[in-house]
Amino acid sequence: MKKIEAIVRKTKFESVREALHEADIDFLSWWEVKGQGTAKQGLIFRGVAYDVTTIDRVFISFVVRDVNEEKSINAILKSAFTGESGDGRIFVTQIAQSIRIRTGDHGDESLYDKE
Amino acid sequence: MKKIEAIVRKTKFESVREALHEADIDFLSWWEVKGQGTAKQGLIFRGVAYDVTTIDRVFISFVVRDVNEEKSINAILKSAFTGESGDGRIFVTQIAQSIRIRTGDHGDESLYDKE
Amino acid sequence: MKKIEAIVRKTKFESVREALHEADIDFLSWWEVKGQGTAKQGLIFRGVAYDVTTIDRVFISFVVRDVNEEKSINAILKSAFTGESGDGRIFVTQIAQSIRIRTGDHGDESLYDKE
Amino acid sequence: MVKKYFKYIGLPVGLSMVMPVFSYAQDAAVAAAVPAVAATPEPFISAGNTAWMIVATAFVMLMTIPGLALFYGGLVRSKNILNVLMQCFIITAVISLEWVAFGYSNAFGSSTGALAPYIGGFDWAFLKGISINDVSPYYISQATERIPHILFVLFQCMFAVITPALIIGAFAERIKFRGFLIFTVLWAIFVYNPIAHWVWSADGWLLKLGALDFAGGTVVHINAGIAALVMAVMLGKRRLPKGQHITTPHNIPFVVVGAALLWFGWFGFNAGSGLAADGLAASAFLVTHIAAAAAALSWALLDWFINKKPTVVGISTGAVAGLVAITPAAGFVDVSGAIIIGLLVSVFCFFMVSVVKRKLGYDDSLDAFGVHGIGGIWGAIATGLFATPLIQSAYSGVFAGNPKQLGIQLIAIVSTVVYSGVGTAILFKIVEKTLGIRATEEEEVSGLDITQHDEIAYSEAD
Amino acid sequence: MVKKYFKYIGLPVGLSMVMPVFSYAQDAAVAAAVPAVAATPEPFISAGNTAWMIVATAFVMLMTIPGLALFYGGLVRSKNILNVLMQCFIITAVISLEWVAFGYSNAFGSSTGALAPYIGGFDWAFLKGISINDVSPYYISQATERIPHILFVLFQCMFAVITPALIIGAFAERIKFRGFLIFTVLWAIFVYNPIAHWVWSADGWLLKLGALDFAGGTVVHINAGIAALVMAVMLGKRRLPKGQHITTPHNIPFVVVGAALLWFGWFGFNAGSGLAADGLAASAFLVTHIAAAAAALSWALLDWFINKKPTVVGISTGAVAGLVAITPAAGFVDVSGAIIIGLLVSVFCFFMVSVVKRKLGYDDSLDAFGVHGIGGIWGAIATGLFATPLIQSAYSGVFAGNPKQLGIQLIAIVSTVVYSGVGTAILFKIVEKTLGIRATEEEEVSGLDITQHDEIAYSEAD
Amino acid sequence: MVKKYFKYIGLPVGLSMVMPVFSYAQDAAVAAAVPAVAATPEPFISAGNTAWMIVATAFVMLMTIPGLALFYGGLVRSKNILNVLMQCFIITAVISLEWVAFGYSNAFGSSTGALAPYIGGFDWAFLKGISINDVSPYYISQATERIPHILFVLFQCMFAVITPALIIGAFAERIKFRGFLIFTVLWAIFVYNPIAHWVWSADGWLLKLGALDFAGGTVVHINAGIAALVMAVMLGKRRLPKGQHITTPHNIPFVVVGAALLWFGWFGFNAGSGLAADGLAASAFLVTHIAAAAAALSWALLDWFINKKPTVVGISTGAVAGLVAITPAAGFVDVSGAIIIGLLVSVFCFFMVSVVKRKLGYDDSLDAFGVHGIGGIWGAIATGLFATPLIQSAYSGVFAGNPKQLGIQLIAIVSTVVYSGVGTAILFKIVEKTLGIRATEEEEVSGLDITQHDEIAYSEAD
Ligand SMILES: Nc1ncnc2c1ncn2[C@@H]1O[C@H](COP(=O)(O)OP(=O)(O)O)[C@@H](O)[C@H]1O
Ligand SMILES: Nc1ncnc2c1ncn2[C@@H]1O[C@H](COP(=O)(O)OP(=O)(O)O)[C@@H](O)[C@H]1O
Ligand SMILES: Nc1ncnc2c1ncn2[C@@H]1O[C@H](COP(=O)(O)OP(=O)(O)O)[C@@H](O)[C@H]1O
Repeated sequence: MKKIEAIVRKTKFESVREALHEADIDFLSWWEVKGQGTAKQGLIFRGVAYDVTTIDRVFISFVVRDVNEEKSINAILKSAFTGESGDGRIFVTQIAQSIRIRTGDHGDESLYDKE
Repeated sequence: MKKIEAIVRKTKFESVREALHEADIDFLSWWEVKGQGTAKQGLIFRGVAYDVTTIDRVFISFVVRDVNEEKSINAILKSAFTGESGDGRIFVTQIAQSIRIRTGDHGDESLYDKE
Repeated sequence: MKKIEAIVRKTKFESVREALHEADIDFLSWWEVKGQGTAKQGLIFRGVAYDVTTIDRVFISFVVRDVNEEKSINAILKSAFTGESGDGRIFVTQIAQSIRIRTGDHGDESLYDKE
Repeated sequence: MVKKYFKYIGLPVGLSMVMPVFSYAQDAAVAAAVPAVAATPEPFISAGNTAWMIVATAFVMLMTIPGLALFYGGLVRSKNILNVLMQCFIITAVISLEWVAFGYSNAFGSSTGALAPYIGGFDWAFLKGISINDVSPYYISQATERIPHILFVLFQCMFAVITPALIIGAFAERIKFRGFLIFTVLWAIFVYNPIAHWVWSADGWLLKLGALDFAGGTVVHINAGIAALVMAVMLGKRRLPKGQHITTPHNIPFVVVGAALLWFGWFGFNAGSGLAADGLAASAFLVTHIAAAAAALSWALLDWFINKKPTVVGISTGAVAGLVAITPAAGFVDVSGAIIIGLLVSVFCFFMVSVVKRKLGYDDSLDAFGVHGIGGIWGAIATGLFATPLIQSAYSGVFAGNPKQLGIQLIAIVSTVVYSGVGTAILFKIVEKTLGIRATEEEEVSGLDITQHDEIAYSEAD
Repeated sequence: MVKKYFKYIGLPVGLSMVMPVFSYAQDAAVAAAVPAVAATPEPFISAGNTAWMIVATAFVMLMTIPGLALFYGGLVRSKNILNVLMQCFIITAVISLEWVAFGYSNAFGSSTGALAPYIGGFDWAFLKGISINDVSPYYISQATERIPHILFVLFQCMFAVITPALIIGAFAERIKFRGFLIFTVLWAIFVYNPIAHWVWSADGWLLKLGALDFAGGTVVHINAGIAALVMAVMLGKRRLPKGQHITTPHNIPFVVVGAALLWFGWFGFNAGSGLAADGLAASAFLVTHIAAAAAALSWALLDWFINKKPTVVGISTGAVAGLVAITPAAGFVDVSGAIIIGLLVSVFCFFMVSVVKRKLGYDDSLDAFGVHGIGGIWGAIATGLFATPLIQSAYSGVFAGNPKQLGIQLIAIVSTVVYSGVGTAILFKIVEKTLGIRATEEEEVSGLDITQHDEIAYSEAD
Repeated sequence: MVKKYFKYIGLPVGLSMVMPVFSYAQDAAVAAAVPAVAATPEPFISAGNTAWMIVATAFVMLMTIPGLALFYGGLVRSKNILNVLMQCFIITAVISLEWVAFGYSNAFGSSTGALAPYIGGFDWAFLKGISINDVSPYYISQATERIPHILFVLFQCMFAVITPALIIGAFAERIKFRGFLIFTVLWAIFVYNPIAHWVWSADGWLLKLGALDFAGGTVVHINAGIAALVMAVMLGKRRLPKGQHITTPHNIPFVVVGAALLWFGWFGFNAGSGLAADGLAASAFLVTHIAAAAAALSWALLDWFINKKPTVVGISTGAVAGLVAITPAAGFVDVSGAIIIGLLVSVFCFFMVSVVKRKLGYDDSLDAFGVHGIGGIWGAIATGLFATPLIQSAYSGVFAGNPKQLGIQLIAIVSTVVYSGVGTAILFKIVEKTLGIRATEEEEVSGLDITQHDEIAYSEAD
């Protein structure tokens, strides 16, 4: 089982979600984070245009069976891409255990709907 | 050392916290996330009842010594359970290192109060 | 590649960020979390002073090449330290894969600017 | 208001009774201030007084929505704010309709027979027989330059609206919406309207007794405060996480905005209660502002001395407490009275909400009793102490040599406390047994916004 | 207002024409209410009426900022709130300038020749020739006790401001700021000013026809509502995530505060439209409040019966719908009319926004048409139904035995719908072809706050 | 106001001096406007004027809480908003008490001897000898139809409250609460009261000199603006993350609501400064609105041309700048003057806050000096340029052929700048040396909310 974490543009979140859905990945969690990288955001305050390096991002986190790792990554790569600085990162981590609270299922079983 | 991450209902957070406390797990971090899974949330807007698949969840994250892994999981399983769709998941990851900033303690030592 | 996660005081975040910058760590993500540990926060409400155990913290998360692990940790340890209860924790996890969305770079290459 | 009542029957088209009929009666001490019938010039609608009273009426509405709604809404947890806003909003709608339907007639109209001192009849139901150019039968200092009767109806409507809204503070975060709504309507009809009749109507027994309540110390604040206490006790405590009895306000800026709008609106409440734009209104305005200022400062200093830090919620609460306390006294005391009333009310309320409430263990979530009940009682007593003939020559308190007034004030307080307390308890039981009123644990934990209204206050979804 | 017009030319220094000139003309049914010229005493500025009208004017401004700004701003997604606030704010600035520059003169001034019934001239451009102590040529119930002419200018200014601001609700979340601004200014000049002239100016053809619109049912609400519909259709739908057609309001407390401030400000809008502080103002005030209350309750009950839960956005929307519907009727109907108007308007609007809109498939983001268009049309019809001579003796509707009035109202409605619809469509096309008006996908997805204004509404950065 | 002063000593019970005493004196140019004593009819309390002035007073209070509180509170970072709200709230409380205690007497009362032109005495301390039906000794255009004296006291109270509150913008986010509070009280007593006396009291030397300041350009805005500059410089910069000198506002919708409430309240501030509901009030109202609109638009356009995008904080700031600039001129200029004043003030303020401030390197956190200081100075000069006898016949500026007026305005500006600057610096030093005034690094970094008040503005805890 792999945990896939992707940090993407806020404006790309909906298309990533859709791409994952098309790749049959329907279980996810995400939240807003601040990110610092190569991108900058221009703002104006009382006549002064200034740049901030802190940019709102969406952090998407989901755990998939190993078999789904690649297609998940590809879905994100395609849907989150703009080519402009600030597209974000994908990180993959090995997961030791996964449990579905409602059913008590462990491991791979916990990661898809059996019905 | 294991990192235990649980995604639970907002309404179950306080009882999870209490259950963990009873299991002597008193160090935690958590935050609000959005989740998508099998559950739906009904809302009403100007005469139209509609469902959203995006639901507010609490993401709980804490690192424990290996010895505490099982009882932590059990505490969560019991306290977060309702049996309705949307109870959430628990994920466990192997942690390579842990350090307590105030004391500089490393590893297992950093995860409990020596006093 | 290592993921370094640090939970620090809100008031120390800016100095951590600066210390990391001095250690050439310029790519990060962070968000606000609630934390429970040994520290307490005093509040007043209508004549009653009370303590809450839930304290706002900043959760910093970034992935570095193995070579940068130590200096990152040291930067955080120095800049987040006050000696008072509540300084927080650093956790290190092994990362299986890292991809930069804009360039498609994998692994270590995705973690620094080649230019 | 101790309202002077000149029963001027208007001349609606098709109505045959065209002679103004004078039916005023009050006890001797008060009667002195009433001009002899013969000498009274025909009253007319004064543009100046009407201008002020339209605005005062609008100000009082602002107190409920968004004033009180934000004040209370900011104090609750974010999962319950919409429920509080909804309660304030629907009270504004429902009670306004009840008021024109029959509430005004019950409260300010006359009835015959033994009930006359206790409740009005239905003569003015749906404002029957009141035409738009009729002058108000009620007035205080301006016998001739009056306002339209319908404007008086609407001004009083806003008081009828805010009073049940104040009670929300006691049962916030744990009441079913349906039960709340039915309870509130019943309460307005069976508790508010009678007490308003006692104290303010021409026939009211407390008015005739000489009880002083310029803008609603008994009718509004003691009444709502006692109902709040009864509700808090009967409904039981909120189900909070183990060991917790305080919740942290979810949005203190809203609390401040709400308090500021209450302060602002209260100028209409108090300075409008003279029903004219004159020296008395200016005086009521002045003492209202000064009492609020004194009480705000007083609470901030108590916070500072006792808990080491002055707090924003504290100073806001203090201001509201000061406004509550000056309410009955606003047309009777001068600046020095206002300062004393203001400085002391915070001491009483602070002590109540920080020490006594905890000792007694009831859960008055947002201190509706602690602020409005206690503040209102202190205000009613203080009116009996500090009323000075320099403001309205007919009315004096203990320190102006009229100790009898304090006794009268106590009668007014006790009768309001008893009637409101008993009435609220009975209505609570009726609603509890029929529709149910306490929220379930699941509703409370999930929050009333999502469970009662299928809405989320703050949403980030796309 | 059906304004009585007494063309009093002021006496600015250096102007030789010093005699008041009476140039009033209206159809027979209305003329009855006008006092004979000979008997008219010299009008003067009444302090009481002026006091109320200054305040009423301020109240109407409050409706746009922050009232409508918060109402709409709370309903959009958080990435677009600043854009909505900015639109409301800049409309307040730009239209106010346009109004004193020539808008007032176009709308309320006279012109000669064939155009006179349709649009005014430039005599009062930059308020030329209006000195500060001139009395207003326009009045309703108080022929003698008037207000300053410049105060009437400013009161009407606030109506000119809020009307285009209402349209924002239709195109929210998907319009370029530049295109919006130019469109709005053109619309104010070419659509609002003429219609205001038709209905309210002394020479207006709809006024002469006898159309009743006390405070802006046709001029403000139908007009803005139809423009909203046209904009929603022509601009196309928002680009929402696949399958989604509803967005969740990002801050419902803001919606409630906005609705409450609209309610409050509407007292100035409606009760101020009598231009005096008298019985008529009090009556307009009363029916405004009661209609809003009835409509709020009505919507809450519809929610409750149809979707099982009463909602906060629902009750707020209902209140606004009630205020819209009572607007044209406020000076003509009594309490019972107000209750019926209020109860029914929510039924119509509820049905429109929850069923019809979806069926027809246009994207009126915040229901500017669904509430203001539908509510305004119902109000204009209802005025023709329920107008009663008990309020203003010269005006009656169907149920008071004057069926002709309904026909006149329908003419007013249809002509407003046609003119506003066609005018809006033409202006839209002009702006679209020249500057562009629809936001790009990137702008829409990123949000208009950051793309149009380089600002973020809520920021946690240090 | 250039207030006409008719010293009417009231008739409190037990006071033997019963004859009205006329003690008015002004230089020749002004005296012309004063009616001869003999011909003056007995002044009385006008309901219409009183109605308006009660409301105007309430409006001015609304400017401080919640208007300014939200405007400033939205601009700071979220860790400091409560501190700003608390500062505004406690100023309202403390200064109101100071004002009735002796502030009013010092500012508007008389003293004898050499100090008379500079500061009043204590005759009116605790409003001694002012009974509720006394007419105000101060009036502008309505010599006979006056308002109650106590209402004038309260109207002025609100000015005394908002002036120190404006300074908050300069030292926001880095001041200890205790030091702030003591400084503010001292400043009100030793800086505000004297300057108010100079400019507005019957005996004031600047009034006698003929300085024109209708509603507080010098007394309020220049005064607060200069104090702001001195505080910003002496307190030093905020400790921001390295390389940063701008902080991003945490809640721009609050900024907009605050600006809108300031705009609304300013109608009371300026149109109320004529102390009557008449043509002059309407004129002040009109020019206030138009100047604000012009300045708002002007700032938006500057933003647009210079930084490519019009911003919400920008247009809000522009509106406030316009209101500041028109303040001294509101009773003296016409619409064209207002438009010019408004269009230009944004140019000056924009340049100041975006270029000069940065160059000079002081940290005026929220631009209290940049907007109120600069805007106030421009307004005072503009009054000397654009005052026209069409508004008040006795007063003309340069363009109406009275170049002398500009000189007088400059004297008023310079003396205010010097006195306020020096006074502020002295008081700062006194407080710094005794109690301490600059927040520690730990306090600043943690935020003033938690460190000064033990409270958190927005909390999600259960
Ligand atoms: N090594 C990293 N660890 C954690 N987050 C990162 C890392 N690198 C980038 N990010 C996140 O990704 C976002 C985009 O990165 P950025 O460097 O601006 O884009 P790009 O890769 O297109 O140059 C950052 O704002 C940050 O949130
Ligand atoms: N594979 C996953 N990865 C990350 N988060 C998940 C995953 N599966 C579920 N979740 C989280 O758990 C929540 C509850 O899951 P859901 O499928 O609705 O419940 P249930 O397991 O009871 O059917 C989701 O809203 C989501 O936040
Ligand atoms: N084992 C843990 N897992 C996750 N978060 C932790 C853990 N221990 C501490 N934290 C986080 O670190 C914060 C500070 O910890 P605390 O115990 O209060 O400080 P200290 O180590 O100085 O005693 C906590 O509020 C919590 O957010």
